[in-house]
Amino acid sequence: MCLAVPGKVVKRDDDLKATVDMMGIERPVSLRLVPTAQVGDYILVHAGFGIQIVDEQEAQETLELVNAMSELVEEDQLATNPAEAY
Amino acid sequence: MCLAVPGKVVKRDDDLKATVDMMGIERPVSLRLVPTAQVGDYILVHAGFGIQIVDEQEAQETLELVNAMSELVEEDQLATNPAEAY
Amino acid sequence: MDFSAFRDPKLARELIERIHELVGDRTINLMEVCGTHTVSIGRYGFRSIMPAGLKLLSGPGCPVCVTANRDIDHAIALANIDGAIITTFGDMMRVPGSSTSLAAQKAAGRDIRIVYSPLDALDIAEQNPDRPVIFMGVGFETTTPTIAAAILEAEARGLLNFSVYCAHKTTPPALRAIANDPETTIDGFILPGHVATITGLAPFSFLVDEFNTPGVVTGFEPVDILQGICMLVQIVVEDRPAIDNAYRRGVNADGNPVARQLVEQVFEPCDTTWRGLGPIAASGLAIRPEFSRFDARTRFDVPVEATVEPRGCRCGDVLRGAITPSDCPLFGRTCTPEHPVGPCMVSSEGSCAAYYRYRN
Amino acid sequence: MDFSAFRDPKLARELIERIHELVGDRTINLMEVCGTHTVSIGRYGFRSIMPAGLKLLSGPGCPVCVTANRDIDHAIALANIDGAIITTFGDMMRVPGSSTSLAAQKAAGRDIRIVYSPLDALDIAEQNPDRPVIFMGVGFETTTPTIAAAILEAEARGLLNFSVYCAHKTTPPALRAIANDPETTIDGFILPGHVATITGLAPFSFLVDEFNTPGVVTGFEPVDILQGICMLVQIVVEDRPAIDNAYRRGVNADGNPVARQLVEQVFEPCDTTWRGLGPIAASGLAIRPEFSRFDARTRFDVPVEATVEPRGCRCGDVLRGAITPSDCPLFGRTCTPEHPVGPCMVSSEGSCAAYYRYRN
Amino acid sequence: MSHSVTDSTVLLGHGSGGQMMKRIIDEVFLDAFGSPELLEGNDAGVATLPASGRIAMSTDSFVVSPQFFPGGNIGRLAVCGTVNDVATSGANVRYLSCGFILEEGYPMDKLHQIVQTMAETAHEAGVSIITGDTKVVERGGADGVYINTAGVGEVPAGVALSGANCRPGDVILVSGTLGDHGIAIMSQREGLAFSSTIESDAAPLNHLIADVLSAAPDTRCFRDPTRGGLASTLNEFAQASGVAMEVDEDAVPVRPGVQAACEMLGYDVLQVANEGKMVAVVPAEQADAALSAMRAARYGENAAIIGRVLPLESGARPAVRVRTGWGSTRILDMLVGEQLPRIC
Amino acid sequence: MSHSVTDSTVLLGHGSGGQMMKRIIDEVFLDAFGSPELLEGNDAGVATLPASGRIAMSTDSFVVSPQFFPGGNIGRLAVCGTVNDVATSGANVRYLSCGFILEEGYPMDKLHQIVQTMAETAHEAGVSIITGDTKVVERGGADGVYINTAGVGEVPAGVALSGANCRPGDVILVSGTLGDHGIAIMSQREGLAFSSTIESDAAPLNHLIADVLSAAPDTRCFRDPTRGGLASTLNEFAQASGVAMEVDEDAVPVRPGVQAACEMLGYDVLQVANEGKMVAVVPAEQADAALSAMRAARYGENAAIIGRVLPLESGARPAVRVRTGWGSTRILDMLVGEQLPRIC
Ligand code: SF4
Ligand code: SF4
Ligand SMILES: [Mg+2]
Ligand SMILES: [Mg+2]
Ligand SMILES: [Mg+2]
Ligand SMILES: [Mg+2]
Ligand SMILES: [Mg+2]
Ligand SMILES: [Mg+2]
Ligand SMILES: [Mg+2]
Ligand SMILES: [Mg+2]
Ligand SMILES: [Mg+2]
Ligand SMILES: [Mg+2]
Repeated sequence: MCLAVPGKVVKRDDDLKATVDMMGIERPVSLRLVPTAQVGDYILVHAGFGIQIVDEQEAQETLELVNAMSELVEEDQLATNPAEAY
Repeated sequence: MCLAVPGKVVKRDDDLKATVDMMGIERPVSLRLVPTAQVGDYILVHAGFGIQIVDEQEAQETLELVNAMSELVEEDQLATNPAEAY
Repeated sequence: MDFSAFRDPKLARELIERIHELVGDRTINLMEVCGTHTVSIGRYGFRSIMPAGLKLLSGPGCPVCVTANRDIDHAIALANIDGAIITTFGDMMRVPGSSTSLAAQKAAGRDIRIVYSPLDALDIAEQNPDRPVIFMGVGFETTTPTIAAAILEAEARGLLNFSVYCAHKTTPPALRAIANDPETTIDGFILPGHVATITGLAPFSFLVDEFNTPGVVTGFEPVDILQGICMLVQIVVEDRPAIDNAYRRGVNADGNPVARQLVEQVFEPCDTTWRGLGPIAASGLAIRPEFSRFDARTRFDVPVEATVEPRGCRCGDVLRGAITPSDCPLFGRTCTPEHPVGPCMVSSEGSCAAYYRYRN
Repeated sequence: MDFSAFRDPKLARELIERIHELVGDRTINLMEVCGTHTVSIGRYGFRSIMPAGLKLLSGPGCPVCVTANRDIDHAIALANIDGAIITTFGDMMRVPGSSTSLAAQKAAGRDIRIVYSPLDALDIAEQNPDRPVIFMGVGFETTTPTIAAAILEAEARGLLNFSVYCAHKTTPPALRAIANDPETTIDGFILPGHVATITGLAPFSFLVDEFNTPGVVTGFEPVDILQGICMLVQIVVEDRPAIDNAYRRGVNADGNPVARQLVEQVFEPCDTTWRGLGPIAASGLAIRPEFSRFDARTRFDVPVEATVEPRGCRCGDVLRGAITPSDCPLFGRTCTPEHPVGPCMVSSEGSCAAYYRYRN
Repeated sequence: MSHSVTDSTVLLGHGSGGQMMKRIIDEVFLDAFGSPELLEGNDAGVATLPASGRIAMSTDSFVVSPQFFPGGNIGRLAVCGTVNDVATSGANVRYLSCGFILEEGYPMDKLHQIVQTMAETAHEAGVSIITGDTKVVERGGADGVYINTAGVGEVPAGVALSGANCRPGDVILVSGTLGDHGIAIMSQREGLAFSSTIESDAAPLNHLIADVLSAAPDTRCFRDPTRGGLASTLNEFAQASGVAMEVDEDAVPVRPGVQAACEMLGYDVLQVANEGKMVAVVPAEQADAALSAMRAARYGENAAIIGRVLPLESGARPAVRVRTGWGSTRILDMLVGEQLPRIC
Repeated sequence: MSHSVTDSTVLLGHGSGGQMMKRIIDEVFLDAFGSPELLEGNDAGVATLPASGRIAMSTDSFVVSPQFFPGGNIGRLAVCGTVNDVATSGANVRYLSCGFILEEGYPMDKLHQIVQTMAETAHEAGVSIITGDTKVVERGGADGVYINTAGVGEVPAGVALSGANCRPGDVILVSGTLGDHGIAIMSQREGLAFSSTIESDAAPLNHLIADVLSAAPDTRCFRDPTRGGLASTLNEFAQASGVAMEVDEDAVPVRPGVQAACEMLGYDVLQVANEGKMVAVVPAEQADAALSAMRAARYGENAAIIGRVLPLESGARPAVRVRTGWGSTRILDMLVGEQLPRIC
């Protein structure tokens, strides 16, 4: 219900107004809901507002987890009956 | 400075509103300035108002006068030196 | 009734011949006061066919031509009121003020609408109750009764968003100024038929009484105009100054008293400035204080730009009959209907425009 | 940082394989609560590639779909206020009310403008100080903080011509209604990532506590969604109900307290009616009386037409997960995106529209 | 419910390149125009053109307001206008393109009527509409419907008509009464409205032209006196050919109602627009043949010889003069600015 | 004084058929376009067309707002759009007509720029503008400038391209990245504005088409995926040919900024408009040749093979499917209604 896309804060002023770069497109975004966001941070942008600072650490860990899962798949593929792997 | 064209009153109501036919085109015209104009009368129309009832008798007489002038011309033409006719 | 006899080419030809006879080798200067006469004379090509000695000068009877630059600038300033609807006769649209025109303002987004009648402006006011609807009032005695009637009707209909910017003028004071002008010699005036329809003949008798100059009230069909010229030439030739009437079907001696009464009720005389003639006492009409709610001049306080007169334009001299348009050094060169320098070139009734359009 | 790994087809393929392994021959019903998940699942074609036993049901997370017909009619009535400018997200434009839509009203001459942000509506209000500018407020927890911030900014900027028609709703009460529904059996919820961005995880724990039903908060990239499904299936299969988070980079356990505080300041909970689910206590948000000057509901008294529900439309059943769109007898026959019968077919996030658009 | 919303008026979606656009094309345009080239559904219509090696092409956009007026609608104008322009070259007019710009909210039934009229008029003229385009603009971005048409025809070998061909001694003809279209439109204008029996003259004149050309094979040029009226057409001819022209005012056919409206509004009827009239310049010795052919053709019953081409006096600039019934002359210039009513 | 008024903006008089119109035509249009046909000043341009016996004709109206946007202006679109449409038939595009609808008050210098761009683009494409028309509408009757162009070309013997020609086994190509034009325009819209380096791709592709046709002579059809984007083009082809089509999503070239804007606004890039791209369907055995020709041509450097034509399963309706990188598929429909941003 709530389209939000990540973008990088490339400029901010004291007024909580920022410019955010979303993969090459720039738009003014309000930091009213993420007042601690700094230049260089990625934030989730929804309807012209940042709604959360993206946690890059967590992003990394998620990808590692997913990679682990896929390794699981590869291991499972060695098993003769994948449906019984669990 | 004041374009006005003759038209025939083809309809009028108590409100001094009339419909006037100007050689086949019809337009609403106010009779506020010519309150005695009746259906069948010709009036001079300027900027949506009748400004005078045309005197058909006078029109006739004017044309007769002009015709008289032209007859004068024709008579004059018989004269050898028109510039001296007066 | 059939008025087509007033266009009969045969009658016209005979009258032309008669005028030639009457004028002979004489030099006679006539002035047609009315702009509609100027246009008609051009359109009928009469100048190309008149005797060499008969000069038809154009007078001050184009209402937008004699409107002072300042008034035009004021009208344009009113057009800039936020939300206003300006209503105007077509004639006013392209007239340049000091730096712009109503047409250009319309192109720039102002709501400016051409109407055929001031009553159409009332209907617009009724349909747009939340917006000021301002009518640009220019014109002479023929038009002022219609404006007076519109103001009275606005009052009756409760259309308080309607108002009039009033730049109306009366004819006789201008004629007096011209008759007084040492630079112009007019042997007779072709008097404005539809002005006389309202005023009757009396207001013109001063021409004879004070200046010994005759005048003939004239209609607008070819035969009317030729007859008027013919009568006037005859008076001049016979040297028996009088005010005569060649337009009896549309003008009676007393004019239209009903119309004059309405004008009297709504307007009062005021001093006003004529382009070319300068300020003339009691030559304008102002809306009476009782009707000031319909007076756009007092109702809206708008900034009017500093007036800049068109450089080199001799409209003033043209309007006084001191020169003919083609005597103006700009005529047909830098000043054309497409690129008008003065209002006399832009108004369709302007002498310069009529001379240019129908040049023979 | 580069987020493209979340779209890596290889990772996606492996997760799909893993889901197949986990589901095996089981029958598992998951509901994606969020309309953006519905759209993404359709767009990524995931239904065409899931195990036969895994059913992905669409939930009540399309804001315009769950907006009661009466609210839409009210919004349209506001659009008819003379001089008003209606601002709205694109989603609302084509949604049919009882007899018309905002798009049709715009075509009929109303001033209705699409904005990307409520802040854009404030700018419009600033540029049009004499006209009421009304923002059509629909949406869930993700959107309400932006509306609250806009109202506070309107107050700070003195934009008193700005107001909001508020039809906002909160997610957990609807989930509770669905979990309570005897007609639907949901084994786990794919929880809305960007709602949780604001709310954190706590508001969803009742699902486990009261209904023993697990949920996984999920992001929106292909890998995110597949990972969420994978985690949820694993929980279901292992039968250890919990609320887990597959979208840790965008959702922390406590959500966004700054945003929640703004919502608290401007809005208060109210009872509201959901299409399909009926009235649910304390499931809506109303503008607090202190801010009533920004509340279009109280500020404008407009006549709202009698509500007519679309005949034969089973949106309500779709929104509860009782049927899938293709079970509706009108789906794809008389009801298509071009000729929508219900809002679920017209909103781009509507389940019926997403099913139709991406039908596999 | 939304059926009626979608179908009764034009919406932005009808121009968006998607399904709604496909539907309006199928149901409104293809249905009425239905040429095989159009039905192919490609981006360009491909059609045969007997190989003379020369084509004539013309275009006009039609923005008339109101779209429906006494004697026709914008659709009839849109076909006639371009057919007539192409035909003035002497070409055999064959194919039209047609581009619509629609304002959202425009009533679909009126669009249907307009399109139907176009189809009928094209049929009457014997031309095919082989390609088209539809755009929808936001409310306030157009005044209902604008239509552009472009037309193509093949020019027979040996035919080379041009406004530059007029020679002193040539005779000027007009195919009927002047000013009807302009006055019919004017009668509908807010603030100026009047009622009359004047109808627009919009008509396809390609057959009339063909008839004149075969009766008067040395015809110099044709032109339809549309915006700017006869005044613009003759001034263009005079300038292109470096000649003077003279029109006998009394010979110009004008309906009394048109004359009356022009007097009321202060217009010169010679500057008023026509949409179903043709001006032709022919050598004097073929003038009678041309006149007879015009009068015998549909839409030519009121044709008249109205003037002549004169040599340019040395040093003079090309000009058009009008000669009155009493022997005077005046210059007939092109309209300056827009045509404005003159009242005071 | 009134000089500047008259010359700096467009006024109603510029469209009235009189002297002001003559001036705008002479000074703005003839000056820039200056083809001999146009300079003749007749109502129709007469031009030669080597006698193949078949012509292709197409028209489009251009109503883009704003008129100036990153990468071009409405004038470039107006030439490219029609050149490309005519070229899709395989025709040698030769002549354009051009009709302007101007809103009074439009700045004259912007009009000059637009016209200049048209002249340059026509020159680049190797086509002549041989006839034109100018209308001026009242303020509020248009959004600045609308342009219609119609184009004509001769179709070489033996060439018969059509969207109905696609056969199972054929290969689908696109000449470059998708969505650039639509997103460049969108970036300028009130309420949605964003800044990016995305520029409109407007370009004349007639030479590219000629190159592909000579490298892959059995090409089935071309079409420029304008409004409605690739989705409309392929659905039109599938329906006309009675086939299914499949697109590999990962093979479709899309610029990152375009992708980002689509995500922000909730658009499907496959439904976004292009103005300088060409879709071609070619037999599999000529696909590599076609691709090489595209890539070697100007504006074709990012060309790619993006999918294939499939037989229609019995009972199924023509449809287009997109295959994702993980092997799933979805239906790609034509846009429904106008393209609206999706936010909540
Ligand atoms: S010709 Fe032009 S400049 Fe000269 S007086 Fe007339 S309006 Fe003024
Ligand atoms: S398919 Fe249409 S009618 Fe059926 S539930 Fe969905 S929106 Fe309602
Ligand atoms: Mg043309
Ligand atoms: Mg034409
Ligand atoms: Mg098109
Ligand atoms: Mg409009
Ligand atoms: Mg023409
Ligand atoms: Mg086209
Ligand atoms: Mg096209
Ligand atoms: Mg034209
Ligand atoms: Mg506009
Ligand atoms: Mg195309």
